[in-house]
Amino acid sequence: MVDVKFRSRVVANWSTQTRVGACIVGAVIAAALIGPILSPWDPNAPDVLASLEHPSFAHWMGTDSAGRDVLTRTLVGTQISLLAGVLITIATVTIGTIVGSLVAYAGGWVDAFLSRVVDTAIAIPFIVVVLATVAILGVGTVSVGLGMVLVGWAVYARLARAEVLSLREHEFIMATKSLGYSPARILFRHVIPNVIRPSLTFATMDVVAAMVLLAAMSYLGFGTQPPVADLGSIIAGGQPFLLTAWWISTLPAVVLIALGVGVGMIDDGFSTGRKGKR
Amino acid sequence: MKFRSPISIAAGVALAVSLVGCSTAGGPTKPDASEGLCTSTPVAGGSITVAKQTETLSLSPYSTPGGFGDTEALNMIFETLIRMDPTGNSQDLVSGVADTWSTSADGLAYTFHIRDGATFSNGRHVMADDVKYSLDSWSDPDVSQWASFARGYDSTTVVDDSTVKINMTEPIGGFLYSLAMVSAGILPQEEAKAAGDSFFDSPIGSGPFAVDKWVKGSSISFVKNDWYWDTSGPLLDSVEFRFVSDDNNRTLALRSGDVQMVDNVPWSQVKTLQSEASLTIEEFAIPSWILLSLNNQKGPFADQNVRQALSLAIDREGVNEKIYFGMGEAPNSILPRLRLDADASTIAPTAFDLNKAKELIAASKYPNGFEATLEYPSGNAAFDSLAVVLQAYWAELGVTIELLPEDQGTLSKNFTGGTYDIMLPYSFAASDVPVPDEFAEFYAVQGGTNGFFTWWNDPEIEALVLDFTGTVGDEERAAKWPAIQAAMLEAQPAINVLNLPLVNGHLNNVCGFSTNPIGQSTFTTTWIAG
Amino acid sequence: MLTYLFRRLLLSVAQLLGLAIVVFLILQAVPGDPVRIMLGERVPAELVETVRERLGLNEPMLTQLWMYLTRFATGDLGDSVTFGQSIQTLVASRIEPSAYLITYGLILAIIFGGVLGVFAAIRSGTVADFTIRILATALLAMPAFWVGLVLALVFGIAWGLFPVSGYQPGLVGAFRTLTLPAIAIALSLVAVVLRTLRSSMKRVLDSEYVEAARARGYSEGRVLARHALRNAVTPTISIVAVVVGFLIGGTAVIEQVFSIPGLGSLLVQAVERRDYPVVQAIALLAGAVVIAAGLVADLLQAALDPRVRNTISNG
Amino acid sequence: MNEHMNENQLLQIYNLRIGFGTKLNDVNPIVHGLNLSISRGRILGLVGESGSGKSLTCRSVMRLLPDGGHVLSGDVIFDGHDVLGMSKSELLAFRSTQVGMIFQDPFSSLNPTRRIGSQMIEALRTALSLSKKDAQLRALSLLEQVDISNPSAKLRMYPNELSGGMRQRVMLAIALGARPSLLIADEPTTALDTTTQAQILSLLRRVRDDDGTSILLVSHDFGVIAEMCDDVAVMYGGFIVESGPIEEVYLRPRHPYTQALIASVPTLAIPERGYRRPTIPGPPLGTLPYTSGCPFASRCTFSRAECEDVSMTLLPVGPSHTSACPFGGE
Repeated sequence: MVDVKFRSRVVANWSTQTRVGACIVGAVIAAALIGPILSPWDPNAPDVLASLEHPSFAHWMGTDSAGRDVLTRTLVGTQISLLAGVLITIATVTIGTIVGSLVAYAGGWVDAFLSRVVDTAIAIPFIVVVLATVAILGVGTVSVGLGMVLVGWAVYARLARAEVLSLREHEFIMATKSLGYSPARILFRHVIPNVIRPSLTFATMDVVAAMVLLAAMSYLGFGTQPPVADLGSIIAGGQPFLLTAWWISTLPAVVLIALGVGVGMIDDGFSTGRKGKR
Repeated sequence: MKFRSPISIAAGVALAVSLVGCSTAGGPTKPDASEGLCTSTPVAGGSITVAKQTETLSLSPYSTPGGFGDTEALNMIFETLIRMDPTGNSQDLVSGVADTWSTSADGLAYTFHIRDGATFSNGRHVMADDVKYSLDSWSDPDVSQWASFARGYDSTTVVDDSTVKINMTEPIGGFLYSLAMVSAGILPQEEAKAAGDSFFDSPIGSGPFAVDKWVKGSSISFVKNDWYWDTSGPLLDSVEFRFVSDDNNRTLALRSGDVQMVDNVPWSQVKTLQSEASLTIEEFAIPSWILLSLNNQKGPFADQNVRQALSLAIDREGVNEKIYFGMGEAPNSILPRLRLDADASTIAPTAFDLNKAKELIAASKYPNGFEATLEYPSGNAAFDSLAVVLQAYWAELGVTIELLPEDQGTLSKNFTGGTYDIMLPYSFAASDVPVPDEFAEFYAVQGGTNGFFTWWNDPEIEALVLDFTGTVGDEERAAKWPAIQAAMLEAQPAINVLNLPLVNGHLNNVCGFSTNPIGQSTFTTTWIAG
Repeated sequence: MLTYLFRRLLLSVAQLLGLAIVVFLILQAVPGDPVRIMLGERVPAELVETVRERLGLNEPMLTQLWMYLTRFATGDLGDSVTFGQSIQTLVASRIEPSAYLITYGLILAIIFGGVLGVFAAIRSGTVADFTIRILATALLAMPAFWVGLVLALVFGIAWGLFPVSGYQPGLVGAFRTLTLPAIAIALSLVAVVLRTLRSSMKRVLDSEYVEAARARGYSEGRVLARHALRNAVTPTISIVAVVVGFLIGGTAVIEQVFSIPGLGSLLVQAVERRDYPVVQAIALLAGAVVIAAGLVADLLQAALDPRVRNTISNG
Repeated sequence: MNEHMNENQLLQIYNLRIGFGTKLNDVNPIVHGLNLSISRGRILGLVGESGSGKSLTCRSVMRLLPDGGHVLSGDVIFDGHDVLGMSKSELLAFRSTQVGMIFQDPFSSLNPTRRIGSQMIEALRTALSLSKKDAQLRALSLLEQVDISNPSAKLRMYPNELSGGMRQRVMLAIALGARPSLLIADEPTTALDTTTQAQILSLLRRVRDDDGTSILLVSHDFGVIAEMCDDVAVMYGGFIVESGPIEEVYLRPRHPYTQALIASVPTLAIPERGYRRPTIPGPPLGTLPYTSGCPFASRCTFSRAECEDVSMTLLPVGPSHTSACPFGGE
């Protein structure tokens, strides 16, 4: 009789992983949306006499240096962070994909020239652009986000271009051409939907990356737009107090990590699922 | 539920277990080890590394883009004719390169005698020609960005090798204090001329220390000037400044023993560090304050009632207690604590009086309040809190504030360009001299800095200030100043939110550390115990 | 191959020129006055004007652009307005820490990301694979300045293994002072390397030539090392090349946390001080490194994969 | 094991069950109690449509089941040795010297980043512990053996510089490197054009004729099988439904599935007007897990109620000819 060996494979069902990931992200979003409504505290109203209070029954996660309730601020910050992360990513993916597809589809000297432009854009250190938008438009999530979009699109353009080049000779594109479709129709109805797929795999993780980058910029003093704050700003704002009032940065950091893990799980599930279908 | 061990929980999310060992917070009563260690006789030798918040960018006394980081390093290297008291015990002037000096009765001439022992770190004696060269450079606007502080300086006459006479175009009351600023430090003429611009890469001065190694961006180290005239100090063989701009990192470096001393202990960590048995936290009273600038060109702030109301509506005690952890002090001036100031019993510190503030607003041209922006440096933890708190206080007056944190470049442009409404222009504001002359002129005298960019204009007070700054005798000056102090406080062109000290921390075995009255560390009496 | 290299180099020069102009234009749009920042607020406006005049900052924009381009062309970077030293000295003094930091961080990321990525690919679908990937994403989501501080607390304070701040030049000093910051950088990069390598490795492990290699009786180690890994690394190389560019300047946060005098923190300082020539110099340097990294990555891929070589010599 | 031993048989597979799954209690059986044997010097064809378990069966001989695949029970005896019980090192030696294998897609079965020569030499040195130089000489002669012209130039080439037929020859050359007694060819010509296909097949036959190598040829194309093989086993749904000498099976197919397969082989004759090549009706294979009875019943033109109870054991229907259909395709 043959002895049958099994590797321990607890997690093989990818859809389960996606589901767990979605649950984490969903729970965070739900808390972010509902929490502030239920909270008795105003996330932005300072109370200097109640600053840096330890977690207590009244303030579950304590108060920050201006006496604001950390939990409520974190929940509101989560809304802003998610919104910012998603918007930034959508903008970069959209711009990048359209430019990249157009460039590749046009071909010839347009491609040759614009590809170099894309390469040059990738070579500009992102921090220069972000610092410039901050200096021009003022400190805040919007400026940092705009700077990130101005830099980020180029990577997606490169990705889309490569994808279109490999698609251009594909039979179904040839077929649409032979049907006499207009180039715009072929591009937007047939090419881009196919191109955007690999970009989306990157994009899901980019939502988290964008939120973390926002946090880094807040640490350098460019991200905070008072009175409301995104997660990163709260973490950065609490960093000077990390040694004395740990609770300010801890919760937003945990939320950010939870979102990262959740999105990562969804992403993994997606990419595996897609691969399976091929 | 209360947590007792803040550090271990701070990192607890990631690595709680490994951190338990580092939470060394002592018991309820902390034995004052430093006193025990430092009571013995000072010993010479040893070295010390200090983590400094501000980087040294330049070692030229005439160009100090690095601000305090530059002047403090320069103060180690160069010595001025007369000095601000290096012990910080008084706001008086003491001898330096010159051991004796005299002022002519009309205030138009000063005579200095160069002390016999005054020697540059290369062993060459300080000559009158060196003094003349240095002061001429200092006062030349093409050479020195500090030339405007040499107002009234006409020329230096070399009387003999060890005597110089400074000739003035007009009497200037604070001139001796200007001479004590490090930008008027004495350079060796020949060496400086021979080396040209490169002289300032490794300058030679007659101060207590000489540059040993300058790793730009990272650290600068000094060795004792063996030729220094004062045989009682310095005691240390060498001092290293390490530039550590991150607040947490600076205190971590101290706690890990990487450095023996840090400057500018972050307010929020003072109490924690005080409770560490191995550390000593010291406060130094320096002319530093939270400068809140009001743009008097703009509608509401042209109204004195509004300006006073804004100041009265600030609960300074609350701000001090909760944001500055009790380290600050409510001011009785729009300027920081300075020499000749009237004390609190003569001029009362501004009290928190919301009702009076509301009355003032009601009596102003803006009884229903107004909208304004508050600009402040981004990335400063205390200011982040202060700004939202001010916003809340002023909301009580019907004033709606929009908060605009900004980077230094934007802040500077809006400040000097006069486009702001209300601004906290500096993370750290301090007077360059311990006397009121500098900022009294900035605010009250037209031209130059436009009322220190408040565009405030009060001819009466201007006349008083000009009279004061033109007065040479100490007693006369002391008689004139308090009235100006009171008048400026009432006019309130700008607001002093709090006077702040300089807070340093060091290991218990670092003894005899002091700063001069404007907060520059002097290491001449510092020694290492045990 | 040589013509390809030549063409790439020529293109790189054009790209750098474009980069120089773009950066110049971006900075022109930024408000703020370097002279005022350098001199401080306590000097009269007339002096500020004089200095502006002397530095040529009052010239029209195109003249300034021309001056700036010709200066760069001759290799003279000029003087920094606000740091009081020549840009050459200033930037040169900050290259070493940054170069060591980025290299060290990348090496750590590649080693850990590589080993874990391959391991996860081999054990794909297992608990180990799952744990590794979740951990990596969690690390990715941790802000570096926060991780840095925790590292400093643990390794610097609690265990006293490494200094928590500052930089010592030279290899030994750099190793001592840069270990913690390099770990902080590597932690966020590990996820990138790991995910890319894992997915390409998985694809390669599923391929027929790996099966064929196994069918020939090669040991599993040989199959991995000689047949799978080499084919799986190409996408990772491209990603690493992009990351290198991101890191220059992107290390600003870590340099700040650990007080390392690198290019990133200099760049942030220079922008705050509106010191355009310094910003331009660093931006161009970073751009040049990105372009060079791209070139090296392409050449490396060509060396590893004959198929890439074909497209290069044909394209 | 010894009860199975048969000196004439090179490879014997007894009651092999293969399943897919990730957990012990959740394994989906794919191959059900399969018996198969290959005599020395003979070519056995394994035919069936995709998903019938052909590839799993021949991979189980090499113990190269893909992730999640498990041998649930059964024995694989090669030349008297129990393959499934081999230690790791025995297994590696077995793979490198006893069996050679070539794959369906010559475009992807050679490592694209290494030269032909280096790949061949690596294989030869692993199998035969040759010196580098000897391995190179052997590689040259192997390439000649598989009709590759200018072999020394080919050794320096990368796979992407060769045509598909060339690559398959190289694969074959590598597989023959250690003169294995069994060659497993898993759909070796599917990806090639007809002319190249014929060349590769004749090469395979020559290998058997010259070296006496047994060949297990897997294909979905009965035409190829009929042309090449001495014996044939027809697989459907994880079962062998019919087996026997090729002339027996081809000329007198007894299982309805075999009949349908043979009917679908194209012929060179020009079809009459209105002729439609017969296709196998019903749902494709593998959409439902196997429960009981004949798996082909739902697609079988002769299906009847009793098909539900068929045990799928092979019943003798002629000389060495067995079929799992008790109704004989009527």
